[in-house]
Amino acid sequence: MIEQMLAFFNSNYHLITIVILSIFLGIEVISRVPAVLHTPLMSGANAIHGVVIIGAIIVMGEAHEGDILSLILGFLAVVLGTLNVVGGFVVTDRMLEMFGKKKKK
Amino acid sequence: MIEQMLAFFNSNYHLITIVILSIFLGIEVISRVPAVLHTPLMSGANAIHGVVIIGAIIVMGEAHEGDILSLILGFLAVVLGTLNVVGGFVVTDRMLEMFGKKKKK
Amino acid sequence: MEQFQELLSTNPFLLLSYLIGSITFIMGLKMLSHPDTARKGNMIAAVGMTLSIFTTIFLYKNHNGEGLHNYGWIFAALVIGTVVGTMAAKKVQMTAMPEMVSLFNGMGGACAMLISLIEYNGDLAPAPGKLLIIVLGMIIGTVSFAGSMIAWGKLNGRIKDRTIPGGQVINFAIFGAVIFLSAMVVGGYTGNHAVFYAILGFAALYGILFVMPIGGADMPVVISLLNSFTGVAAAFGGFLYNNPVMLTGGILVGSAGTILTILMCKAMNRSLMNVLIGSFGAKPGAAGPGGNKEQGNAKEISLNDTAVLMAYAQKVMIIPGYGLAVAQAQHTCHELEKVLTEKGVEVSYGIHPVAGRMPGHMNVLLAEADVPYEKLLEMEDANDQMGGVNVVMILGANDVVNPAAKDDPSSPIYGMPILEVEKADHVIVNKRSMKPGYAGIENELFFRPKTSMLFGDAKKVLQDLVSELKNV
Amino acid sequence: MEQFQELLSTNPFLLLSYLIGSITFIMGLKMLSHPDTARKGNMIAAVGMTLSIFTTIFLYKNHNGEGLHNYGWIFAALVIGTVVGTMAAKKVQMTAMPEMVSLFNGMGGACAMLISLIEYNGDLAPAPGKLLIIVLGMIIGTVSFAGSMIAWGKLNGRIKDRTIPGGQVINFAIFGAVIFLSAMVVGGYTGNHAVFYAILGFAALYGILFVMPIGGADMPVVISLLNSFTGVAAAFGGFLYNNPVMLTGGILVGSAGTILTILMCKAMNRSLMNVLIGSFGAKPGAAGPGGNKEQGNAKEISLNDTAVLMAYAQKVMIIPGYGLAVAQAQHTCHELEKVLTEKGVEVSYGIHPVAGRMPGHMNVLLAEADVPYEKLLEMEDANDQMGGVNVVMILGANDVVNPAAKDDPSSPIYGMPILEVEKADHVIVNKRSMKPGYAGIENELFFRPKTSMLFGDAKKVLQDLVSELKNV
Ligand SMILES: NC(=O)c1ccc[n+]([C@@H]2O[C@H](COP(=O)([O-])OP(=O)(O)OC[C@H]3O[C@@H](n4cnc5c(N)ncnc54)[C@H](OP(=O)(O)O)[C@@H]3O)[C@@H](O)[C@H]2O)c1
Ligand SMILES: NC(=O)c1ccc[n+]([C@@H]2O[C@H](COP(=O)([O-])OP(=O)(O)OC[C@H]3O[C@@H](n4cnc5c(N)ncnc54)[C@H](OP(=O)(O)O)[C@@H]3O)[C@@H](O)[C@H]2O)c1
Repeated sequence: MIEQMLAFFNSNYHLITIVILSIFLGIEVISRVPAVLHTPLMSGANAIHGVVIIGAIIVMGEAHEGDILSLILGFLAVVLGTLNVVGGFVVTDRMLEMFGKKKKK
Repeated sequence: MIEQMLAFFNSNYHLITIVILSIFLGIEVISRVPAVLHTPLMSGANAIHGVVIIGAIIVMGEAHEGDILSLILGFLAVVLGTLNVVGGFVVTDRMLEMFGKKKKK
Repeated sequence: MEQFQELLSTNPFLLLSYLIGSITFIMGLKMLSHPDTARKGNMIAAVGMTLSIFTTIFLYKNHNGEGLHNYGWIFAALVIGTVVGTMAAKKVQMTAMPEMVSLFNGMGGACAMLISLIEYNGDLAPAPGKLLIIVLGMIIGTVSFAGSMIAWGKLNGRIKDRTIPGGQVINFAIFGAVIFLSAMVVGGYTGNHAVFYAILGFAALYGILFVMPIGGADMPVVISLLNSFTGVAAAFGGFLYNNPVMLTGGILVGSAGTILTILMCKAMNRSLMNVLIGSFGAKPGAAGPGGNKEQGNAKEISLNDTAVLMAYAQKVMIIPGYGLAVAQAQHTCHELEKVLTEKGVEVSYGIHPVAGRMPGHMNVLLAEADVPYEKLLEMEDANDQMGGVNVVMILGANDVVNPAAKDDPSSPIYGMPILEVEKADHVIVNKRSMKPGYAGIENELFFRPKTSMLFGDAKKVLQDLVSELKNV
Repeated sequence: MEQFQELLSTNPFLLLSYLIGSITFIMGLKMLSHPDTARKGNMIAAVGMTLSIFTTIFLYKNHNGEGLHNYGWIFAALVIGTVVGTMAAKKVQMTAMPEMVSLFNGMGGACAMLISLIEYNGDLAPAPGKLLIIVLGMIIGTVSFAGSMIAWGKLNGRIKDRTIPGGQVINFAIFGAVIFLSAMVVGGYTGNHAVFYAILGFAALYGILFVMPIGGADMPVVISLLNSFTGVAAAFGGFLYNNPVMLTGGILVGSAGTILTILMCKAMNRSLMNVLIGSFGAKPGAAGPGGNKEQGNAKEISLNDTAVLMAYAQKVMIIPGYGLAVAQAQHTCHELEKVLTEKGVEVSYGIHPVAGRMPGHMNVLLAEADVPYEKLLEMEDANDQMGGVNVVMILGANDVVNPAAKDDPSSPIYGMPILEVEKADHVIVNKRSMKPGYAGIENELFFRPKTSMLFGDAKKVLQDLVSELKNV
């Protein structure tokens, strides 16, 4: 078990480094957000994790013609992922449009 | 030329990602430093780039017994790298000790 | 496990577009956290996302050098998602936006869940490392999906808050079951597919029971937390396909989302634990009785007197709160402001950052009624100007003007910054009863000498006030 | 180029220690930028570094599975470096610390340079990618080394500022030569080793000529810039050995150092370009004559009058500046403070963040003289308290009290925050002449009605003042 974990660690070392750097970066980058922007920031971040759609596209695009189950599930996954991405960005933009008016200071 | 560059990009892709994340992180992490800490921060950062000593150790440790030039240059490199690391951290600590007195607020 | 080591593709342009995608996500999040650049930040992230999606479709090749197929299905799905997503996002009312975010977040979670399902079906004997990632991605995606749906239902009122007796214990047991079954599957102790689907079922149940007891008013915090869950689920997808943009995007949202959740709690002076265990938000009923404990006599004021007082004031400040949103009285409030302005009264709004039930709620609410933004004062500015104000009109706000936050170290909201209305000459409070607000605690302000109460539903009272004022 | 793809080692513990090393560097830098955690941050980074070094020595294995040898040499070098480095760092005077930092930075640059040299010698036909990295690492390391040595020489006065006519053009030409020769070597157009060494020579020359014309007072900025160069050089080493801790450590310093350089320039209200081209710092001579242009009459005050004024004041604020450091009068200054305190005068120091020639210079200087830290006021606090001060005593400060920074938009220092001494009742300025300070510009303050000049070397004047005061 431990051996497997170490092997996993080794073979994914660079990815793990990327994960750790990204964690720090995620924290640093938003740590001074004012309270008014909490909702749009949440919404914008929500749209960004829609990047999971790329996985859905790959799954869908690699499914065999005959594999109806995969095709249907993959189709659903792409639709849902697109909803997340597109809806997320659009709704964030609308929020910020409203808030934006308040800005000028 | 361009082909070589693309190949290089491909084979070092994860490292390049790490570089880019580190660039952002370096910027974010220190961007609110107050002016009084400029000198110690510079000095601490100076100690950190002494990590180059690891390269020197590897070079030195892999040099062939007979390769006097490499041994001498490697030896010099390790000495200089150690100076950078040790001197850097110690001098930073001394600076901060002085400044530290000023802190309490 | 060797496939993890390989690069996901050898096409440098695809890799480059992923790198650009990651950079736009970082910049997008950074810009989203500054008021001046937020909108641009959102755009930039959207551009990076679009780029990553299209390069994936056209440039991705698997280990055998084959590109993607099923283009018809893919584009059909993209078009459907885009059309529905855009319409939903465009049509939604400002006040229903947190619901919408929750819904979209659930979609992302479901997408991650489906990917894991398909991968599990497609590869009947995956390496343990890959299986671990598939299982973890599915669990987190499912929890996020199920939880988001409950949060959505709560926010639009379809699902009521209910505390199940012993809920914590049940949740804990389910969580244990999920872990145990996953260890069995990943460790290779069972090859039975039913166990895998049992994990799915338990994870869904966990998501539901996790969100169920939390007070509806705490949903923004919960959504933010589930949002970071979905980020982590996306990152597992990144591991699965060795895909750097999924990885960085997912992790960035995972960590930024966690910090944001904590910041949100801080802004309302609560801890995350507090929110999750539901220590004060969850029991509006329990807090009710406190309202009957009289601490002196609250002074009432008549509509007529209020109208006179306001008409002859030089400066009036309106403090909107959750009650104004509940009463949907923002338009009537704007009306009042216009009538007063015509009479030569200088009117401004004092906006507390966590008034209402989502951050920025009041900004959004008043923007909807076309209140000019120069009139909205942020808390600090409002407090600075409070000294010169003759009449403060509090419309359905309670906690955000509670002096206990400043004076009473034993109060649960002690330390939260508030609007210091007592610096003004007169304070008029409109609410329907003496009941407490969100935090479920008494408000001394109502008994202070400067304060007069004007009971009634905010919309009704404002309408009457406006017609009164026209007669003054 | 294949060797780049491989992991540097298959020992997971070594990899883990590198990951921990990278994390300590990130945390270290973060903590170094907050006053309360700075010292701990430095420690943490040092611990991570130590860990990385020792795991490398014991766990590193090359592609053939061989560990390192030559342990005797390695440890001898480590011990020598540690002893010398510690001693130098412990013995150095506070005021000579920037010199020391420059020296250590140069050592790092030289180390990077040597690594490239050895790698070049060891591998006579490296792949172009590897060769590129070797050459780039060498160039940057060499520039950093040579530049740091010059900066060091300037700071300790061994090297005088001198502008070479047409220097910019020569520098540019050398830079071109470096690029051209590197392209030849890396592109494989020449296999002549002499060309490689020519690059080395030109890079050293470039480093020297780059720093030479920059004013000695600007050296902290230059050192910070060279510091970030060395970081980049270390990162090239990271590429060369596919070593993640060298990579992240180097790049973090490279980017943090660049931002720090810019922040430093901002703090003294200059642009980096401005410093590098030396637009005002470089010509103390040129600025001199400006001092003769009288704009009215500066009022002088006698030592005796100064003593009386101070002795009968309630509050005195001392504003130290570069001149106090030059005169090494910090101990006498502390003396003055003690005498005044004995007489019942309340004494404080107003510390401008960029007074002197390095950030925090005044803090360090006064700490050396054991001035109790409660008496040091940061600029904002000092300005807040200025209103109640009877006598402000300016000791060798000039630019940091120049009202042009606030009043005169055409002034080169316009916008820099200053100590607003004119809010006090009396201002006494001690300096040796009417000559301008670092920025080379007039100071209106000296001609203002509240101001009196007390000419003379700071140490001498303070000594006399102390004995005068003992007689009052
Ligand atoms: N903004 C956020 O992100 C967020 C998220 C979650 C929680 N919170 C919390 O929510 C609270 C917000 O403070 P707040 O002052 O805005 O609201 P509040 O403290 O919740 O008080 C709202 C008041 O409005 C009154 N009200 C309800 N319906 C009304 C109607 N139709 N007409 C007139 N009055 C009505 C209620 O009193 P009656 O019942 O007597 O009428 C209640 O006391 C804070 O404690 C904050 O921490 C904020
Ligand atoms: N702190 C940093 O990091 C840093 C780094 C680089 C540059 N700078 C710049 O340096 C300046 C610092 O301002 P500052 O007000 O401290 O210094 P300043 O503007 O350079 O003025 C120092 C004054 O001290 C006087 N002086 C010199 N030797 C003296 C002696 N022995 N006894 C008495 N007086 C003496 C000089 O006048 P006389 O010749 O007439 O005596 C001179 O006008 C700012 O412009 C800042 O931007 C700061």
